[in-house]
Amino acid sequence: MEIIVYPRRYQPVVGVGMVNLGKVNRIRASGGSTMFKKVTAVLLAITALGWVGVAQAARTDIVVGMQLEPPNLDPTAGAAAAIDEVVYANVFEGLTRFGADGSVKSALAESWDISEDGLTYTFKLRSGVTFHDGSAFNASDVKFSLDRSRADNSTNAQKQLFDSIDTIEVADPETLVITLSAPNGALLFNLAWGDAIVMSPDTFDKAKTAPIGTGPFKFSRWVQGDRIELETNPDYWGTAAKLEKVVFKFISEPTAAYASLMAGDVDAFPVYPAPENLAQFEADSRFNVVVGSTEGETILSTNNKQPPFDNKLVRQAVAHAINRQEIIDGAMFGYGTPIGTHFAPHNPVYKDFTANSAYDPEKAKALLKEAGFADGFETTLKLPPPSYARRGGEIIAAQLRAVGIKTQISNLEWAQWLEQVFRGKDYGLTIVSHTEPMDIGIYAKPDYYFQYDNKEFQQLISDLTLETDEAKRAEMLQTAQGIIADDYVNGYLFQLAKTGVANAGIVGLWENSPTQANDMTEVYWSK
Amino acid sequence: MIQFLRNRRNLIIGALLCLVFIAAAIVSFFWTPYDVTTLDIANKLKKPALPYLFGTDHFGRDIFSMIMVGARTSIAVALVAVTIGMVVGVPLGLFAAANRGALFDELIMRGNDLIFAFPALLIAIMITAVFGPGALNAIIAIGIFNIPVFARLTRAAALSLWERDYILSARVAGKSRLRISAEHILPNLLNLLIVQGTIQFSLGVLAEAGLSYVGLGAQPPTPSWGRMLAESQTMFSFAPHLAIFPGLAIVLTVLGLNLFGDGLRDYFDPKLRHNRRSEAAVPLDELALLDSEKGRSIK
Amino acid sequence: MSLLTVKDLQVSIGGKSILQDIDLTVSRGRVLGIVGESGSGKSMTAYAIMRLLPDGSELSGEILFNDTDLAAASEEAMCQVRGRSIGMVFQEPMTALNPLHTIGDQIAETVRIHSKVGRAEALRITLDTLRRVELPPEEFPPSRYPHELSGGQRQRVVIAMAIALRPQLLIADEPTTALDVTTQAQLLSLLKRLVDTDQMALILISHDLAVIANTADDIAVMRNGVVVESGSTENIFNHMQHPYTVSLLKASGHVPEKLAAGVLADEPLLVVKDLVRDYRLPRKRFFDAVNYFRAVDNVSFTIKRGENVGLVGESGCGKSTLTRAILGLEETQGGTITLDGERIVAKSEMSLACRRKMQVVFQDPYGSFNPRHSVGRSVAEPLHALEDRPDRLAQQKAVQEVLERVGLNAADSKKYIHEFSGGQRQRIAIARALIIRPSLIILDEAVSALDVSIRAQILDLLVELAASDDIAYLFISHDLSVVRSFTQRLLVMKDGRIVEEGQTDVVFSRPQHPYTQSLIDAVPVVPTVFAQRE
Amino acid sequence: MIRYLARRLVSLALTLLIASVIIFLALEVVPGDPASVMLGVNAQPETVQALREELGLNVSKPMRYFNWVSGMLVGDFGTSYTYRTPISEMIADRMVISFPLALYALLLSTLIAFPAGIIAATKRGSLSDLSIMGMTQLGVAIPNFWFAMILVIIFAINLQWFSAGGFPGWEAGAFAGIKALTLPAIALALPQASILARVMRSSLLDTLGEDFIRTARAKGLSARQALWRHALRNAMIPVLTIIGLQFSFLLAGAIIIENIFFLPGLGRLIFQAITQRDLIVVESVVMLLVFAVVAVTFLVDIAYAVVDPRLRHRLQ
Repeated sequence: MEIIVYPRRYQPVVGVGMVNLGKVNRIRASGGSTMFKKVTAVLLAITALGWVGVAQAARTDIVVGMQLEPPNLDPTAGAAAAIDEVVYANVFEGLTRFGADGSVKSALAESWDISEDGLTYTFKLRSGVTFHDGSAFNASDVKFSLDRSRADNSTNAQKQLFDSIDTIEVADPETLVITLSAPNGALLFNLAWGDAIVMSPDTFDKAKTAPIGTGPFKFSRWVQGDRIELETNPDYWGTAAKLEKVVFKFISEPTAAYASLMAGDVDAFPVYPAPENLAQFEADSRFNVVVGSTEGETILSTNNKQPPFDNKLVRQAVAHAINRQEIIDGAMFGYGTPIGTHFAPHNPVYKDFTANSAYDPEKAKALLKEAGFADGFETTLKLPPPSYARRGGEIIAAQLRAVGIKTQISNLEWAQWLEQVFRGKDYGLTIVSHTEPMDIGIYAKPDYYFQYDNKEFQQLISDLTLETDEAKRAEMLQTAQGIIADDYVNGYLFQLAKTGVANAGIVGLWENSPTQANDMTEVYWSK
Repeated sequence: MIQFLRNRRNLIIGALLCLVFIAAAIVSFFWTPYDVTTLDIANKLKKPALPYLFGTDHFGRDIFSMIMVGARTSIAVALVAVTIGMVVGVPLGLFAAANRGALFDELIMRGNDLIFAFPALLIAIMITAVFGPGALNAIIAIGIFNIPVFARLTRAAALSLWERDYILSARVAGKSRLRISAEHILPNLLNLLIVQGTIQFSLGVLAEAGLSYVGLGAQPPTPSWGRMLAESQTMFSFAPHLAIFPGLAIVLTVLGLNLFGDGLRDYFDPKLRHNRRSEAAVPLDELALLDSEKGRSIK
Repeated sequence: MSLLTVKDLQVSIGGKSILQDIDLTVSRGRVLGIVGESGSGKSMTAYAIMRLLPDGSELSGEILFNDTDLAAASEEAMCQVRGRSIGMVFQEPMTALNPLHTIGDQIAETVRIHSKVGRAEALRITLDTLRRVELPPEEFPPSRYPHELSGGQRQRVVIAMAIALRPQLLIADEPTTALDVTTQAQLLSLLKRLVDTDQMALILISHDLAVIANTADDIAVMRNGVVVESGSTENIFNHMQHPYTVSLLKASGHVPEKLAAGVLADEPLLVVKDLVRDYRLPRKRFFDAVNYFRAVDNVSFTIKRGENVGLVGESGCGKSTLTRAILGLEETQGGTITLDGERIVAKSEMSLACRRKMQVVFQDPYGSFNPRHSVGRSVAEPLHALEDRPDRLAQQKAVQEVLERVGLNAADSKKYIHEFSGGQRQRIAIARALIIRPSLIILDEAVSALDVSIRAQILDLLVELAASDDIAYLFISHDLSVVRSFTQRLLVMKDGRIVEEGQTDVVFSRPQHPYTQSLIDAVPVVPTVFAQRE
Repeated sequence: MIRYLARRLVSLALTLLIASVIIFLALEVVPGDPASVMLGVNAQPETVQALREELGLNVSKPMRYFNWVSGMLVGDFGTSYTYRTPISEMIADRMVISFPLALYALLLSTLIAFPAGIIAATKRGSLSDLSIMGMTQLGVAIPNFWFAMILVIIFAINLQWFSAGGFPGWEAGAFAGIKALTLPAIALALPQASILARVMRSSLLDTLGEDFIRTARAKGLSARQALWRHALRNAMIPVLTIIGLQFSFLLAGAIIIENIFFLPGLGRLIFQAITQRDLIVVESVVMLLVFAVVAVTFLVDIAYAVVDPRLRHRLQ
């Protein structure tokens, strides 16, 4: 989903990087001799053991639970969120990166200059960066990685991120120049995606199973089907990670997730799959429940070209038939923020349109009658696997039944959902959470799976891309939110909450989910 | 009388348990304490206490009502699947036995072996991957695996009947193999088939629960015991009644059917082999037949 | 002095009385024969002595064995007695041996369970015992498995197990019933020799009066759980007291009134010519040539209209295969079968006209009827072969008529087969054969499974029917005494061939083939007047 | 022997060949494209095409079948679409969990079932027979996933004697490995043990009623001696069949249990592969499981011949 906006708050913050640089040099200086390193390591280990013996030392390892296992570990070769959740910011880094608050920060690029016309970006890269295999990092690695992702035979799932790039040139080993074919304010944002990380041309082909990056953690092993282990990278250019070992353990069954936390097999589950257990974890002093925001707008996607949903009155009736709070309570056990349009509520330009589609079954019935469906109608409700969809679907089906709309529920796997709903557009209703940040632009694509075709809206979005004035952009964005709310394109349900559970002793986990990542750089045990 | 009851203990307990669930299923067509399709989120996760006899689930639905309707689903799926197995498997077995040693017989038996060689749950998953999940596909999946069970059982039992003198008499009377199969073989297999049918029925209930548990059975809002278990298991720690009641429903139904099947077997023929699973009984019979085959060819 | 004395033995199972007031005595070196029809309690008496009664049995009375009361002995004590002091041999040699153990192990087990002898000594005794039962270890090494032996050989192994420790008493429960006559004769003489050489006592249980008469020194006649008559063999036969014993003797030697030779029309009904039936044997190795086993080897014979022909031969001689071929149920590889001028060919549809001329009665009165069909339906089944199949009412009438003819009631057609006794069932089987008025009835061991008294009745019935309906019989049997009394002409079959053919009387009085001679010699005959045995 | 083995092997190979065709055809009609699944909703169509090209999905179906089968013959199952690693390696990794788990469960099942079945058969009608048979009825009726849940709650969450699941790897030591497999093995073994105990009981009862047991008693063997020396080995024949069936069932049927205990075994691999439409993995693992079933049947047949001299002619 194309990113067409570049809001103010995603301005890169460079300062932190400067401080880090000094640290990296210091560490590198002290780590000059391998002999010395080994001795230090042994001493450290002995000290650690001593501590364990004397008093409870803070743990330096963590087991992080994830529901899905990544199919591979190359973020440039797959759309699976699980890939980024393991390697993003931990193993791989790009020129820029997202911070915990969603801001774009400097990463391998220490700083950059943007030409007046906005077409030329000159990146000053950090010096003294090495890959985990010991080879030095330089600008040609960046050029190789980006060129590979935008090549004709590229298999990068987010290839559109690089669409605006015209050429990439290496000025010197520490300077990279990117020329755009048209101005694109979102470039730095785009380069922060996991799909734009930097790999070495010597090792990129191994990234799927044995990734070699520049991040604070080195990949150590992958027991397929069970876990991935990372270990700290002593040669990291920035502030070294506090943890020595990170284990990502894959537990797909929610029950097993609960059991694993309760039994102490897993220390943290950043995206805990069963909101019904959160109250228990909250009541348990051993655990912290972290509730944050995600970029996931959960919507009742509607096939706008399939009768009777091509009738706005019907869509409006559906919208009024839905009781959002009941869905949030019933499906998410209270976690989630009601939304009235396709926009994240934590975004400053978000406008609340929930009143526009307030729960009013009587009105829904009246609207149906007006549309010529006094006796209701029957349609399909195709549900992908996540519990928000499965449970939400059952509740929505009951709510729609109350106004006379019968739904035939079919639970689909993602593969079937992609095939039938997303690609085949063979559905009436479906529930899905759109987790990409700032993705209102999808409503400007008439062939997108909900098949919304509004020329006015499409014009507005293309104007928005050209507009640079922040106030005007905010206004336009709010107009856009209004248009899709008024057209009742989809049923807007709620913003997905990020509900994580972690051992109370863990500090530094991301609260929100600006991108799908488990950045372990600053995580440590407080006790 | 007491002796009679004692000897038929399995039959009676089994029949009673089955009756309870069949009655629940039938009554659910006309009446349930609460509507199982109406959600009442405000009343969710109520502990078992009146007016909700078994409590309510995470959507505020009455679990007692859901178990009643779930009985319907379970029984219907298992019954239809077993019927498919019988309707296809029994004639195949009869036909194979009537044409023993012929190519057709060989094909049927090898086909059965082939089906048996496939891991059942995986095939069910594959079937639903192709056709989508749903009660119908669960029926097909369970039904397919019932076919070889009945085909093999029928063939093995029919083969031994074909050796009987009264079959020879019928053949001397000029009756065709088809007619003999229908007139003489099938009626004498009925007891065996009913017993096996009951046991397959109970296995069907378990299989339906298992398929629904992994999300491949009846789709919501139709209640299903297996799905009730799956949906409630994360809440087991704070709302155990959500998992206990459907679990008990499955256990008691399967128990009832098994006891009933065992009781029937004892009732029909105390000497009948007590092997629980036909998969076990049949290769054995065939083993015996292999030997008798050898014996016969030399005689 | 008597070795074993049974006094007032009473046995009940589950409250039901099985044996009442049994008194028996047997001394060393003597043979006590217990004779009785099925259900008379003779086997139960043996089990009671061995204390091997089924669960839920109650036993009272005295079983004095060497002055020890076995009835009061503990199970441990009984284990010491069984196999060491009392051996037992059972009826079914095919199932009496553990199929998974070698015969040597099974014989040696008797030895080792009772005495602490070493492996070598046990083997020595085993080999010796094998020799005693006339299974030379050179030919029958102890490493053989039971399935590698014939029925008679297996029974010898069972006897070997029972006598390995030279017990004082051997109980043999119908030891020869499942065996051919020649084998039976050999085994009986073996048992007698063992009694003589070891001065062993033997209790021989049999339903066959002839067997008992020729073997036993003393006889006890049992009926319905009671000993009705007992005494020395000589006494019993010469001064029979009890009416049951008298009737038993009469039935054993029963000779049905044969048809006068003049009734026969000299017209061939069934003509079998050069008949060959081959079975393909499984190949031993993949590239071996296919081997065949010739079950019926160039058999030719003729049955004339109304004639009563016997076919005798021991098990495995091919008589069953021949029967099936005649019935059109068996493919043949050569030769022809012609019934009343029409060829019988298996697999192709035999004409209905031909079908209706031939019927069959099988041996097993229990397996001959579909238990789920009413008697009427079973009896009416052959009507299927009629071109002009009568309607329901006519069928019903025909069934009732034919039932009455075989001595049953018309009302019996509504009943089910389990409501009838073995003899009645055999009558129903005959009724089924009669209903389409066939010209030929094949009697495949039709009276072999019946008690002697019932057998006599059935034979009479058959003769009477043959006379009135002009039916020819092919009477197949392994029991020569029955064949002798029933048939006019005799075919002797061995290894798939007819080795002798002729008038029954002639064959019996002047057998030509040595095999026929050995068969006839082996048949135990009930003496009409019992002469003092030496 | 060679002839018998050769005939059996030919029929085994034929079964596998037909199975491979069925599996391939069945999976070819499964909707869903691995490339689309991998690339997600944002991917451009040409990117999906490029990936399909890279994965070899554009090769014609007969060719792909041929490549798959001919590869398998030399032990090369191909490369997973999603993991991009050789499938043979993945299977090997998963086998070291699934195989020991199945074996462990089978061992438990046998250890429970044998004594239970023997006691029930020898004390037929007694209270211990009744209670053992009652337990087995219950054991058969309890869905193993439900039982697994209860085991986790009691032994992992409340008592914390075992982990709730997961597998530390054999390099963590045999004890740790066995401990991790204990709860899943118990969950798997319970219904199997119940079935086995019932078969054991009925088979033993049948055997105890055989004539040769009577003969043995007449030789002077006590009831107990007759049981151990004569009945048990004869009763083993049907039990062997069941054990064979159970092993293949346990190997293939552990999908749900492996999910509950998040064990990285074959069942979980195949479940995952189906959802990701990694069809070549699904095909290969199903093929392997079919092979396991057929091979176990074959071995059971040979075991018969070892146990039963009447069938030894097959091997001679």
